[in-house]
Amino acid sequence: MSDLQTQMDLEQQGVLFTTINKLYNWGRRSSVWPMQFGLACCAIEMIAAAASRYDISRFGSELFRASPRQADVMIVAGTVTKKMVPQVVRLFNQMPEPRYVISMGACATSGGPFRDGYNVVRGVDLYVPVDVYIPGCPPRPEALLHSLMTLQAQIDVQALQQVRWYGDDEGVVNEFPIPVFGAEGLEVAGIPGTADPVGGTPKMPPFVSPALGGKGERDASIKALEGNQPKPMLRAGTVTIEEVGHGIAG
Amino acid sequence: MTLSHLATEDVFVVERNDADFRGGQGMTKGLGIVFRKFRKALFGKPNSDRADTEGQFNVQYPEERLAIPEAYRNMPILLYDDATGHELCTSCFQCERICPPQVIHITQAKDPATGKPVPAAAKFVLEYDTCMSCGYCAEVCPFDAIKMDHDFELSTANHPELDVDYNRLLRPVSYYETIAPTMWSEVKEQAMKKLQNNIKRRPGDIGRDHGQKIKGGAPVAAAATPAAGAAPAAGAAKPRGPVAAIGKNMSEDKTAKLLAIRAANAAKRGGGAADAAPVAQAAPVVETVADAPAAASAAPTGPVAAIGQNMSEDKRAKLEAIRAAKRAQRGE
Amino acid sequence: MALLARGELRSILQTELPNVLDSRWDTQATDQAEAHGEGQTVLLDFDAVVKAEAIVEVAHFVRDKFGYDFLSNITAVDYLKHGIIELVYQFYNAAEGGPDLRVRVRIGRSPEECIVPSLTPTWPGADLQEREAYDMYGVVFPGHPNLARIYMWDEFKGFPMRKDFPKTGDKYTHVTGE
Amino acid sequence: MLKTEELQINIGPQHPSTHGVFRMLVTVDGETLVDLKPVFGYLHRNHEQLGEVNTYLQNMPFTDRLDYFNSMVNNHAYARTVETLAGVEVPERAQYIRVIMDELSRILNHATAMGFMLGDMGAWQTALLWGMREREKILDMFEYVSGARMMCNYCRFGGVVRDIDDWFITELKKLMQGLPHYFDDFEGLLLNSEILLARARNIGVLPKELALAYSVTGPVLRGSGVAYDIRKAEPYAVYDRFKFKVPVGTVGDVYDRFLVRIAEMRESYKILEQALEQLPDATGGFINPKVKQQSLKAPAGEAYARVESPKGELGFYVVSDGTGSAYRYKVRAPSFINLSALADMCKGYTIADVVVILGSIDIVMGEVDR
Amino acid sequence: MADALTQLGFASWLSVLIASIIKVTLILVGGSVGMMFLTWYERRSISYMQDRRGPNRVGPQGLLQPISEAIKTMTKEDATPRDADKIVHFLAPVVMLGATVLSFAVIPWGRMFPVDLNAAVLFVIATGGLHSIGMMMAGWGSNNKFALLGGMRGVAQLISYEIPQVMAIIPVVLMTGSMSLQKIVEAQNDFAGLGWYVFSPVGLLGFALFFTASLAEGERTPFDIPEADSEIIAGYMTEYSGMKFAVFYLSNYMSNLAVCFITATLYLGGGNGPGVDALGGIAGGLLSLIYFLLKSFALFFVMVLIRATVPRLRVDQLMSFAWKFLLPLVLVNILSASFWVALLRWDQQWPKLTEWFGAPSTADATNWGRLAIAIVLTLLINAGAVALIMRLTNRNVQKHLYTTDEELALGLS
Repeated sequence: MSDLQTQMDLEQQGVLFTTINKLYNWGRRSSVWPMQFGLACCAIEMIAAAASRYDISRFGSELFRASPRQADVMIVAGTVTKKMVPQVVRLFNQMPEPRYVISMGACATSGGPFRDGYNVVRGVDLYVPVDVYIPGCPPRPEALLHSLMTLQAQIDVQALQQVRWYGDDEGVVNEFPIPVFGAEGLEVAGIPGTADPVGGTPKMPPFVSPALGGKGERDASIKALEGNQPKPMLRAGTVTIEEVGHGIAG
Repeated sequence: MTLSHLATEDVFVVERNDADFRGGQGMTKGLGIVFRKFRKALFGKPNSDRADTEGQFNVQYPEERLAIPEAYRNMPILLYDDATGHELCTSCFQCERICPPQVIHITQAKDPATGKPVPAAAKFVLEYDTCMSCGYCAEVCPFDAIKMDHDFELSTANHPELDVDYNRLLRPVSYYETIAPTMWSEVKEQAMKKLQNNIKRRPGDIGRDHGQKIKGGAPVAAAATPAAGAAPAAGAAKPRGPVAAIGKNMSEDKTAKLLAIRAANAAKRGGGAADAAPVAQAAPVVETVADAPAAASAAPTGPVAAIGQNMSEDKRAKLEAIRAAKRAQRGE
Repeated sequence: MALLARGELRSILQTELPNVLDSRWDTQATDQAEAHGEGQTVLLDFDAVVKAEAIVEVAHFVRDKFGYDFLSNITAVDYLKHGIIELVYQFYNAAEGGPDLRVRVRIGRSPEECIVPSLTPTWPGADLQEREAYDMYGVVFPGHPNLARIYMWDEFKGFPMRKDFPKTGDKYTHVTGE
Repeated sequence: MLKTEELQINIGPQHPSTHGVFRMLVTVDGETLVDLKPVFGYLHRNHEQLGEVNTYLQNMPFTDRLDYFNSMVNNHAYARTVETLAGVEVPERAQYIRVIMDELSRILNHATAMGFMLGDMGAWQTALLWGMREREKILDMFEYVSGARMMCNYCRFGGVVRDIDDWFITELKKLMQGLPHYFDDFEGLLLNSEILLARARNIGVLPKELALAYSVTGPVLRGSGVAYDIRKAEPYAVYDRFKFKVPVGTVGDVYDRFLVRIAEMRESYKILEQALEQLPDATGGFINPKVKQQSLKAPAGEAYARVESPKGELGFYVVSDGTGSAYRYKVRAPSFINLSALADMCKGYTIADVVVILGSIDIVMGEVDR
Repeated sequence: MADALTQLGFASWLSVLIASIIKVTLILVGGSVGMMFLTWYERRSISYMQDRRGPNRVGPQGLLQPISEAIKTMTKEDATPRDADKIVHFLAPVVMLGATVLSFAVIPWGRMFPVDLNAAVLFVIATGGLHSIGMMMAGWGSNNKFALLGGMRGVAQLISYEIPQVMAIIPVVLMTGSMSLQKIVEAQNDFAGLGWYVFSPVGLLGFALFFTASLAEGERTPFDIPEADSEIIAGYMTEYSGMKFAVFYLSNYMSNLAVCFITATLYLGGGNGPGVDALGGIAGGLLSLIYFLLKSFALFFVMVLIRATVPRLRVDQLMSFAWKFLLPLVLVNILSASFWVALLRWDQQWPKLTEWFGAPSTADATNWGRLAIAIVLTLLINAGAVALIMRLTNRNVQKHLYTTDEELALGLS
């Protein structure tokens, strides 16, 4: 990190500890192995970032691990659908600490252009905490490399005695609830009712980013944007599903 | 089967060579080709032309960059006039209406005296986290107020930061002129004429107040991230290396100019601490960084160093000051 | 084996297989009246509308008689205002090329009426498309080997592509106040 | 005979070689596959529903995200459908530009698709990265004309959004100087490699009659020996003005599909050469100026237009009720329907073959699940 | 080394102990540093084959990349699946690494031999065989279908390829007359250090067969079936994370290194080369070490080249390749090796012949005639065998291809 940061650390901890800390951070920042996990369009740009021209391997990150057990960062590259999100959470739960999540592109960050759809999750951070968000649809491969550097910068400022995976901190969440398919949408443990109804707003706020000090808690302060007009989705008639019935599926 | 819609000469059967004797010659040929590629990539000249199919193709991103074509569209930005500080946007809602994912949210400004709407936007929020970069907003804007930016280094840890408000959307016209000179020159006259007309209908500071805020140095907490990062990183962005030449190249002085503007913006938005130092130094830094080989390894910390969300406000300011001083030293 | 012009099939069917045409949609006049008027839901009829139970017969007929052996596309359309769901089958003549041949089936929206025999036994390519129509529109295809939801999960209730499916579509953003 | 027990294995949705989030429920006896059930929907993002809400123009960028390798082709097909529906004339130059973009897309798609297939076979990325290299060079040019690498959003109703200029044509000519070398290298790398032959020959056989019954299109159909190419069967744009051949296979196995794709790249090259030669000058314009893009209203009616996308027949079925947006918007996605033949192609082969067969179909989940 | 220490005045037991400790440390350090370099070397060279650069930012030219990875994996959380067999799961990487490190005990570094075992060749093969136990343990202990599949595949592959591998060594043992690696290296020191076995027809075929079988033993492409990413995730390593995974990784690359070292020793003359004997002493030893490393890394480069080029085989093809292709050739090679030995070393076998023709020796440069006969004879046998086997393989493929007899006849004409 910067000289100033180093200076401050030195004064606080003494030289030896700082050296170990630096070594620890250096080791992690220089070999961030992503999980081989592509969802949609952004995955192609992720592959492009690993291909010849951008070559993520220069940063030591070309070892795309197919098994979550060996991966350090989950690059959520693409639209997370409601059908897919249990797998995403499960995969994230299977990753050993220290683990990071990069939310690549608009879809992973907020549902993107598809966010109004009935099968799309409005941001993967509703289910797993995200360290770095990349806007763009899809982001350029360079933007992914930039996000990797952002992640490296986050790793740089971590201190060995403060990281969440070594302490016995009470508030730290390691297992994130895996949503369950319901008749009307996704149900999440700890959230009453259908947490993420089909064709509606999720009834839970997103997780706080670990980079901002989040330990697996949801950000209660977030609310809907003022003056935001809903797009009229119901175009013909006002008959509700109950009136017509859905006897065939039931 | 008869293929009456196709003439026989229009069809050919691919050659399978099933009966050929296979004794490892195919594999050996493949190994030979891979070895040739290896040799060319290691010792040959790097890829410099679109006709090349071998040679090093890699562009070392933070230090070397591909030139970005003018038409490139990443995220929308709003323009304001350098001279008067007036924003070009008149809140005509065209972009809000066309936007496919509906990420633009505009509130029209009202004359405080009469309560009548004024051709200026009071609030302008753009959700960068949902924007699909289709470029329709820039396409439909009759006032050329909204344009597509080329800056893609927007990754952040702070999700709310991606709902970008007016202050952070504004860029001077000169900035856009630098990134897309031809496209701006096509519309410049007409846009400026329309702006003059609109200014007449804007009482007081309306349509300019966002620019004022910037000049006042109101701390926009997260704004430093992309912009301050852009300064040192872009410092090394002198498009060097033959691969960079593949795209339509930006000239060097243009790049320098672009850097200067970006740095200036960063300084403005970053608050008082950094003030003029990086602005003044930005242009010389280009030469220094690009020339000194040692700087190449220093550069990746550039965009990275700007993040530090955990740092307090004053600490960041201090850091900024130290960096500015260092840069000044290097520049001399 | 010849290519059929648009609308030709209807007259051929009238003579060759008189029982398969759906009598409710026999007259051209009503259809044209429905088709106009801005903002109205449409009900278009250029080609033959056949009875649901006759679709397999007609499909075989056009295949064997005219060489339309390539079932390219099955589209379900929900005409909420008229209370019907229309299935459009598009056939191509693989040997001769040319434009498609459309055969339509119109059925009611209620679970009792929303039934069309499956073409999957003859055209296995219809498999996924029929499952899609079942998942999104609730059309049941008797004879389909594996009629299950294709996109949504099995526990899900309702047919999301029907026009009356509630889609609130309100925004949810991360702006923390002003 | 020993009594063996069948084992059920889930391949996907997160699996390195399912090309996205495709899931296969595989029943195996030892390593031999007994049954395969594809499971979809992991990338179902309501494309068709959004298409009924969006206006015609708004929907254009959404089509980019269907088959995200070939956004140019998707745009073309969609624009053609709406043009048919609204009766819009397209200037000749625009038609040629669209053809050029389509054929460039075809080359980049086949180059990467074959790379992915070989990657699934275990060739460590080399063929893929060489393909990606050509793709990058083509994407540079797409980016120059359209403003984006992947999501081009290039077509408009009655033309294209920006004309191609001298820079583009010079670079295209340069690119085309290099392409034959790439084809040769790619063929030399693996076409006759004994291991590839062992892995690809007689694997995943789809006979001609079955291919037709399964409604597969594109290289999969042609690999099975049916010479059906929409560019010939129902010529659109200006394809009737070019001389090119339709490659077909004989056996219908993975190797045939592989060969057909390579041959198609070479045919695309020929079309590009002719298109550049015949390209009309800019006087005719590149877009029909009479079309109101933003407020386009199609008369009530329906239209289906299809193009030969690199993966097969890509068609859009649009029903209009006379308003500014479609009443029903359906995508006939080639890789979705090609997938219905997967189970039949895989039965009797081993798990290792399944990933190769899947790779040889060349699917894109954005299009399969929509 | 122990002798030198005794001369310095240490008690004999102490000097043996110290010498052993030093050797063990050197082996461990040398092995791991070699492995780290190997990963870097592989990643960089494969990058250049794909027109990119590879890791070049961590340390000078990315050389510190493996070290940073070691730090990261060692500090990463070690996850054990809930339903795993904990003990087996834990022991599997230990067995793997143990086996690999053991094999390093007898591997010469140039002309420096840690331990000169007189059955060193057998020892190496035996420790290689231990890998299959580790794999099976990992596959079983993880309680994961993919891991189990990977483990099973790995065991099947290792066991079947050990046979051609062992039998490919027999010609070398025959030609040398000893199983000691040191003797084998010494025997290849003729012709100014260039009398490598690979230059003889027997050795050439043996080299090719041994190298191919070793690729399978080291799970390298085209035989990387136990960890085939695109089929069974990470094979038997699927459920391993952190340090245990690092140990697997380490042992994999160390065994690859061992394979290269052994191949260089057996067929490429080990540390022999022009000028080694002339220099002698420490300088000669260093030169031999350099020669040896160059040869080994050149072999590894070939491995990387193969990895970058060819797809992997299927399991059944892998097996039939081992049993129907490698094994017959290996047997033929043993046959021609015995001809070779009979022609060049009959003094030991048939004293009567020695009386008639005099004592032959490969070192004896005057015996060109006998050498020529031996070369021609073995070349004919080997080339004929290779041609025949290939012909048969092609025939098999075509039989498989064409269903009807007419088509088969067509294909064969």
